[in-house]
Amino acid sequence: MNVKDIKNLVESLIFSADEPLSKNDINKILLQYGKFDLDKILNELAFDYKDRGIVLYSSDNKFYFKTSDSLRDFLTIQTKKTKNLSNAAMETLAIISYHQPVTRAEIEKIRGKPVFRGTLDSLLEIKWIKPAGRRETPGRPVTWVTDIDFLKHFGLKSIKDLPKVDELESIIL
Amino acid sequence: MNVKDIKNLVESLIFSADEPLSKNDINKILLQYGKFDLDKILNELAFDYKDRGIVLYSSDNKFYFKTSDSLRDFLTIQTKKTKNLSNAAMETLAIISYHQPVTRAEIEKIRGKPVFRGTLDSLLEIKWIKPAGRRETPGRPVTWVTDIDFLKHFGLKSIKDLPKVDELESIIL
Amino acid sequence: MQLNLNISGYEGPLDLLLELSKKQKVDIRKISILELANQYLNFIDQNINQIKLSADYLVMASLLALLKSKLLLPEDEKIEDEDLQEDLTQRLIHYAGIKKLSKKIFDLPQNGKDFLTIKIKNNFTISSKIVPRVDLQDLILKYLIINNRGKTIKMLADETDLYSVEDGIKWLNQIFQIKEDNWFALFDFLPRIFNSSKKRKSAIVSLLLASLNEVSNGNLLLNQENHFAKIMVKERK
Repeated sequence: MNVKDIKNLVESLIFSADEPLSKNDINKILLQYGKFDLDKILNELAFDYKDRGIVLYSSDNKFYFKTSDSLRDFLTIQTKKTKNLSNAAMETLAIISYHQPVTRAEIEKIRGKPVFRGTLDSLLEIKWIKPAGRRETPGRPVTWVTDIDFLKHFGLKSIKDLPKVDELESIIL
Repeated sequence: MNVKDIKNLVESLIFSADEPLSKNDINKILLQYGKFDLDKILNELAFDYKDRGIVLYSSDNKFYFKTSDSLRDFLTIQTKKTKNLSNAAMETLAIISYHQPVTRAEIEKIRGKPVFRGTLDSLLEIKWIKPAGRRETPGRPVTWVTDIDFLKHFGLKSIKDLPKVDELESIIL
Repeated sequence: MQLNLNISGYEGPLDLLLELSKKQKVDIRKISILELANQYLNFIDQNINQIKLSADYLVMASLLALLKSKLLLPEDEKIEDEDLQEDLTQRLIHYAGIKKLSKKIFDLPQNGKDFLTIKIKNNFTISSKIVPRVDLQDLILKYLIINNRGKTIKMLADETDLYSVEDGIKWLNQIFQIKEDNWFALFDFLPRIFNSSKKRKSAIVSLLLASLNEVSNGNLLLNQENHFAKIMVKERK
């Protein structure tokens, strides 16, 4: 298999995968055809799509294609589906995304009130958060982190791309 | 909107549509931006993707993107059946993961429904559960626990990382 | 200062404090905790009679009352309590930041609204092994559902001692063996004493449902003059 074919293979894999693919996922498949410089292939692909209607994107270092931001105003007309989350869920999400990994007790401390029943459930249900091990403190509480679907939904490459808020910069939980 | 943008819009529309799009479908959307030569745009797009990993196809005069047929020769990986776990298997798995080690009779008691042998087999087959010794009660029933592939699939370090019910305070009924 | 706040609109004491501090119209870093405490306590005072204030609000109120009393002390005794005030200010600033952040997140372009992720048909498969499409979240939610189902069953099992609609129909039949052709108050025929109020409620519900059932079958007439008036019943001949 030549380099051109491998590039096409990678392209079609990313296009047709059910979930965003990590380099590791892709390399596992390429392995049977030889050794290839996957970084170079991905860079080339990204370049090929740079000015097109769709772009190669990654969240959490997992690759997928999405429609180009430049088309935002035109595509908005076609669709309408948005998530309808409660205020409590939105605040909880903001706390988890900014402080992850974070325990429920810590979320409650920041909000100054108990986390409403079902709030974590609603975020769990849309797969924006997931449990991530336990904190080694008394009670060993579960900690929560955001999941890739959260990044994907907001078109973020990584959690570091989240909007910043001045007030939060200097404060340690 | 210039011709380049229109081409990008058409490209992203075809890519992101749930169903193949007819020229009529596309023209309806383009209409609000002016008059364009859709045939020319589609020809150009088809040309752009001619040698790539994905190709612009049309059948029944409806347009869609598909992975390139030329790649099929390289990939002799077996056809995939994206399988969803049955509800019974999901429930059984959930109970085993939270109550392990647990006997089949105990699973049935928690589910309030019988658990058929085939359900356990399907989980056994994908190595998500395994038998783990016998319970020293009358009949010495086999107990079940989750297997290593289960942890791997769900990205858990240990089964203890699963959140407990009281950590969620669910209101799901 | 006139405060017109509806407590149900606020997601907890910090939210309310934030609103109050906005009314001071100064930088949140420079708000007067003393003034804030006054406003908050005033708010609690005004609302304590009409609304059941949650424990959170009262805890916050007592914390602010404590702060207020300390702040009123002579200068040289204050030093040790600056921590407390500092902590509250920091929490407020932080909470304000989180609220802003949550809004900013949802102002970002969103999948399905501002862009779409692409998934196209393939001619082949990626994995050689059949792996079910189940996420950790699916598993946890499934367990929550099972767990809740268990609770419902248990609750019903505890309450087997209550009356059913069938009981109500039985009573109605007994009543009409005595009474004929007259309107009479439906609930007058219930025993006056029950050993639990739950049991009494279930008796009322079962008798009412039974009589509604008989009305729909064309056997009974029901009449009620006003809201909360006695429900009158008569056999339909």
